[in-house]
Amino acid sequence: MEGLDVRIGSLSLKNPVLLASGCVGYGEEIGRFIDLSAIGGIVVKGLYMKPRIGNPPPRIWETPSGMLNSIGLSGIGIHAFIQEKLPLLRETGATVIVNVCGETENEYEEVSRVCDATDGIHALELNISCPNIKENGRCPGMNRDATFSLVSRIRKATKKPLIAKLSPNITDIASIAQSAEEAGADAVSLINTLLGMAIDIETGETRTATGMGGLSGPAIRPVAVRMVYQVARTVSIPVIGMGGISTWRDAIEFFMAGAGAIQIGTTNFINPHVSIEILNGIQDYLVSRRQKLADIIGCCHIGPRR
Amino acid sequence: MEGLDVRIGSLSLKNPVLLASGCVGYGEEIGRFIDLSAIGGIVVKGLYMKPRIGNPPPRIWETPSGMLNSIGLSGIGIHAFIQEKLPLLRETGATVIVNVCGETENEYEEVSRVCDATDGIHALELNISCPNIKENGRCPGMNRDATFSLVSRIRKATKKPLIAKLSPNITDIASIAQSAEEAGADAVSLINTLLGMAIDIETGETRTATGMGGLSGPAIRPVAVRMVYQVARTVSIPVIGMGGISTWRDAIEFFMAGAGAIQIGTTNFINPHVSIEILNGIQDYLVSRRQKLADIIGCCHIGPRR
Amino acid sequence: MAHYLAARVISVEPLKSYVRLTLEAPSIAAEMRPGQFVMVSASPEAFLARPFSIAHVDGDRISIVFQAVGCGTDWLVALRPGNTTKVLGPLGNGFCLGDGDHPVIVAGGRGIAPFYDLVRRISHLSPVLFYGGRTKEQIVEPEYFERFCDRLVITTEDGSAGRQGFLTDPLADYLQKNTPPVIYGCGPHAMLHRVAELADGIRTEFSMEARMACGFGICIGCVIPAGESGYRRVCIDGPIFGAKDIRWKDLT
Amino acid sequence: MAHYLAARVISVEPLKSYVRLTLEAPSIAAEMRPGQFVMVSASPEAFLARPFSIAHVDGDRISIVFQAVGCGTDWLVALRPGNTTKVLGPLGNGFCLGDGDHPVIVAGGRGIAPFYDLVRRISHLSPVLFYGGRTKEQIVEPEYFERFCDRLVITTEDGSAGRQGFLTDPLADYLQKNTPPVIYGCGPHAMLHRVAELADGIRTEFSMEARMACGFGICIGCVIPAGESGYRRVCIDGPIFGAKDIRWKDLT
Ligand SMILES: Cc1cc2nc3c(=O)[nH]c(=O)nc-3n(C[C@H](O)[C@H](O)[C@H](O)COP(=O)(O)OP(=O)(O)OC[C@H]3O[C@@H](n4cnc5c(N)ncnc54)[C@H](O)[C@@H]3O)c2cc1C
Ligand SMILES: Cc1cc2nc3c(=O)[nH]c(=O)nc-3n(C[C@H](O)[C@H](O)[C@H](O)COP(=O)(O)OP(=O)(O)OC[C@H]3O[C@@H](n4cnc5c(N)ncnc54)[C@H](O)[C@@H]3O)c2cc1C
Ligand SMILES: Cc1cc2nc3c(=O)[nH]c(=O)nc-3n(C[C@H](O)[C@H](O)[C@H](O)COP(=O)(O)O)c2cc1C
Ligand SMILES: Cc1cc2nc3c(=O)[nH]c(=O)nc-3n(C[C@H](O)[C@H](O)[C@H](O)COP(=O)(O)O)c2cc1C
Ligand code: FES
Ligand code: FES
Repeated sequence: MEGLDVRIGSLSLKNPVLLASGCVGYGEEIGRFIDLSAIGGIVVKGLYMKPRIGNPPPRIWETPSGMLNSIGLSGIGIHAFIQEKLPLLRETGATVIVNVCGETENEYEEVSRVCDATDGIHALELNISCPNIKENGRCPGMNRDATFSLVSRIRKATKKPLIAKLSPNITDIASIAQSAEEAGADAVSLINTLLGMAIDIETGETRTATGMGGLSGPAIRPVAVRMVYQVARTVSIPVIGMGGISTWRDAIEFFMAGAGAIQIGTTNFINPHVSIEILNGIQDYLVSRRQKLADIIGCCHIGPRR
Repeated sequence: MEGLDVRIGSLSLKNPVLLASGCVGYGEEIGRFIDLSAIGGIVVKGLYMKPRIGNPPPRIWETPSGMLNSIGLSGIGIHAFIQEKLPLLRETGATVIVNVCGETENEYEEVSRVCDATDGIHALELNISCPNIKENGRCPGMNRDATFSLVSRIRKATKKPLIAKLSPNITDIASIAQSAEEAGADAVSLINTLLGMAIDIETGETRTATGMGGLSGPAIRPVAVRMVYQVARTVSIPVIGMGGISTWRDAIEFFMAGAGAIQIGTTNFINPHVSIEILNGIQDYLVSRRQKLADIIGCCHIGPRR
Repeated sequence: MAHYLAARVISVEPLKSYVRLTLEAPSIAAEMRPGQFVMVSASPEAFLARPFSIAHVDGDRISIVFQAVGCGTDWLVALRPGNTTKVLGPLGNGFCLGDGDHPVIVAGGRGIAPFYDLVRRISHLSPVLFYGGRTKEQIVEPEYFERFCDRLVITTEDGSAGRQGFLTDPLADYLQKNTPPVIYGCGPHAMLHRVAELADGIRTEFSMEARMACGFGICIGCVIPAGESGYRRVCIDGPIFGAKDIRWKDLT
Repeated sequence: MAHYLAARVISVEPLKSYVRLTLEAPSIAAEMRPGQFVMVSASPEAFLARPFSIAHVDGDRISIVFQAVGCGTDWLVALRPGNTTKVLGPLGNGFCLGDGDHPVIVAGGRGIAPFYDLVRRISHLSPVLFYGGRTKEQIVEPEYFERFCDRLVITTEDGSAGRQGFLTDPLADYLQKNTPPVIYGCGPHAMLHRVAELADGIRTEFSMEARMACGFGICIGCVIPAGESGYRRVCIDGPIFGAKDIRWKDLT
């Protein structure tokens, strides 16, 4: 279908449906269910320089209409990714976005430089928002200055499209988005998981080994839609929305709130075909209303029209 | 049952189960279903000096395992409450807590002084966190200084137990709780609703007339448990926990996270008897484990015990 | 007094465009007045309960007649005898039963629901029922209503049953020649608004709708613009309102 | 290849402490190997799907044998023929079928599930099954297993069926006198750990459990400590592991 393509900086996505980081590994397993070249792109699991074993189990817990995870950015490291996984991904024809992580600004920059130098990596999503790291769940994305400083530095390290992925665990997400824009990000993506916790009342143990975990799934969707709305009214770069999208209807809500593209995370766990189903649903909706994607982005209206 | 009583400043609650503000009106209608003297207390709907008609409809929308509301602190005003509703409430023998609101610090203070001077109002819960007011959902509870200044002022206006009700729409809830404690609050209660939004994809209209609304119900429980945990580790005054409690098991989670008492909100809408059922469940749990409430408060443990 | 109970499903019957769900709910059946409603816990997927007018009462049983329009009602349709569902009720003020002859009843589509019980109870007053739908699929069980009414005027927009057009047309004719003691109404708000204009001076008892969270007055979510200014709760101040209490222009 | 489909419920049968759910899932039935599992979408209330070993395959049908322990399994018990539920599978590596005689199978409680299909497929090798439970209510269909096994040793903790005690006692005796080509195991991790100690040198194929979100490798949520260091995903690197690959002391 025409009119579904989306621009993120110099990158053109063939459609606005992306797979969210951490919810589709490096594409291998999900690629057995869907044609990765049919969707807008895949954001691979967060990568540091080195491999990381991640947090001890238990790592997941189901919650009402959602789940907590404490995977802890387990991953194979950027070099192993490029050697072992990227070739397979390139064969599928997928648009590949690397979710860039770092324990220090230096590490973020190193990973970014490697990505910048590697063919077949189309864009970088800077994970300034992973809530599972130490320090009571803190991350650079909780602070305007830290965001500005990190994004500016990475902006200098790569010419590839740069997306800043924002944390929802903050008072004013629009101001963080603004910092990212001022620092040169080509787009912002949101939301990462909400910090949450659950406790086993038989033992008193937290349900994830690290105590806190990241809450995702439909439970958080109203918060995500609200934040996308607030950010889209504030910045002029594209906004990539996510958080609890499980049907094409949910996707339309995000577009109306102001998202130019969306990512599907947790729902892939339950239905590996869901991203394709959502893409088809978006197309049918637009066709039936004779609209283009651009017509509905940000079209929402506060309260009933009289 | 013994060992269930809870102290909040000079006030002794007979048990730790309270009804949350905005979810039980002024007690009249819920009082037809349950004996209000059997539970720890009732926090009435937020009150300003003057009556307020509240926001236009639609005011509510269902979300996955939760709901959005945009009631807009509709209410009869503190004087009408005292004349028309309080006498009935006093007859029931309920412990009555007024949720104090204000558009300005002055108004908060005025309402507090009236409460202070009125017999039958046992404590004040200062609503520094209502997210439905204008300004993009902002409230005093989003800022340390505003919290300190408001709580200090109200502290001078009343000798009655003073509870500060915190907003979850912030980066660091523990630091806000700390400000409230430093300013003299006898307890903190949390969480108020998360800011959320939903959009009708047929019309583009937001599902509540004001655009944003407050998200409550089981969907937000993991966020609430996490915040109670963070706050309880930081302050030494009692923490009153709430957010999506729908069974006694949920209540135990909050106690283990560090809450000394709990409030039941949205679940009253679905089952008007639920607060009594939860109270009974807590009692049975403690009896079966031969524990007192105090034994489990804050007993949770990060990750599996080895 | 309202009761909250786990009600056993007795039957689920298709009624053209609608479905009748019959539940065993003795305490609700015993106390219910026409025009009152129940909150039915729709499904684990639907978080809040859903409001439905009580249509029939028969011994220990109550029925609701509803249209499947979303996840909650879809789930109700899939219930089977032996399942249970939570029910809260009876709720709301209910109709005031007058004593004048030939009261008029105006029902649009699924707005027929509360009148099943009403016509039975006021049949001695020889009510006149104006019953409209889009097609004949929305006109359910006319024979039932004929039994209890003096006259039954049916309209459909496509003419597939009764007179073609809106029910407000024959109603307008009728009101030119007759002055009923009261007009009972239930249906889309736009229809009720038009009936309110026609009613002019006649006492009205309209059943209003709003999205509800609790159904018994504690959430203040179900308000409609009513009175001089401000709002009233449909669930407890209503659902039955006099037309002149509603600020129709402010209704969304 | 794994398939995701809406499977029709054929039957739900109580099996003492457990329940057998039979589903029509042709593509899964056609490709499944013993030891593989399916993710079953449990209910609208349970957000994630739940993993269950595939017990039987029969034509187009698969069965799972499970214990009701929470909201998801409770919902599965309440399913009725004609309902449908989403199923994803077959998943996981499955058992390696060896070719030596008298392979040993060790099943604790509901750990019997994956062996329904295995014993049928390796009956020509005359397997020896050690089957333990807390009470006789946990020992289901011994006659079925007798048909396919050379020997069936049953133990219960309360002595209500077979020998009283833990199944590791007769197993220890057996392994003193025999050296089977392989030990297949499924059951509580504590039991498997003990079996691992007894196995010493014998090849093992243990079916491990972990909480799962996806069941096919993409969430990295279902890890257990395995190998020299680090973790392995139970759903895709397993669920069948050699005992010596597991770091038993790090298992929680
Ligand atoms: C007092 C009262 C009595 C009612 N009696 C009947 C009855 O006898 N028969 C009947 O078929 N329906 C009746 N309704 C409407 C019924 O409550 C809704 O159709 C039902 O809640 C829809 O639930 P759902 O989960 O299937 O739809 P949802 O998925 O929740 O929504 C589907 C559509 O229905 C609308 N809707 C949701 N809730 C309501 C509501 N409370 N009122 C109006 N529209 C709503 C939504 O905005 C949406 O457009 C009554 C409503 C009220 C307030
Ligand atoms: C590969 C694999 C195969 C399995 N095969 C079977 C089988 O054939 N028969 C059977 O009865 N069960 C089997 N299980 C366990 C089964 O998945 C759980 O009993 C089920 O998920 C519980 O769901 P629930 O919603 O009823 O319980 P919940 O309400 O989710 O939880 C109830 C209790 O079960 C525990 N639990 C939840 N999920 C799992 C899990 N994935 N593994 C272990 N414990 C869990 C919880 O910690 C909790 O204590 C298998 C698990 C795995 C990983
Ligand atoms: C198991 C899991 C792992 C995740 N890992 C990452 C990650 O590595 N990097 C990242 O930026 N976001 C990660 N996320 C967040 C998701 O990309 C997404 O922002 C979030 O889950 C909200 O979307 P959803 O509700 O559709 O899942 C992870 C989420 C889950 C559930
Ligand atoms: C309809 C509604 C109205 C509310 N009104 C108030 C209010 O007036 N004052 C207040 O402090 N909190 C108010 N709240 C917030 C609740 O007291 C509670 O903090 C929140 O809903 C989380 O708890 P729950 O998930 O148990 O409902 C309201 C919540 C709801 C759902
Ligand atoms: S539905 Fe809650 S007040 Fe009417
Ligand atoms: S359950 Fe998701 S990786 Fe195993």
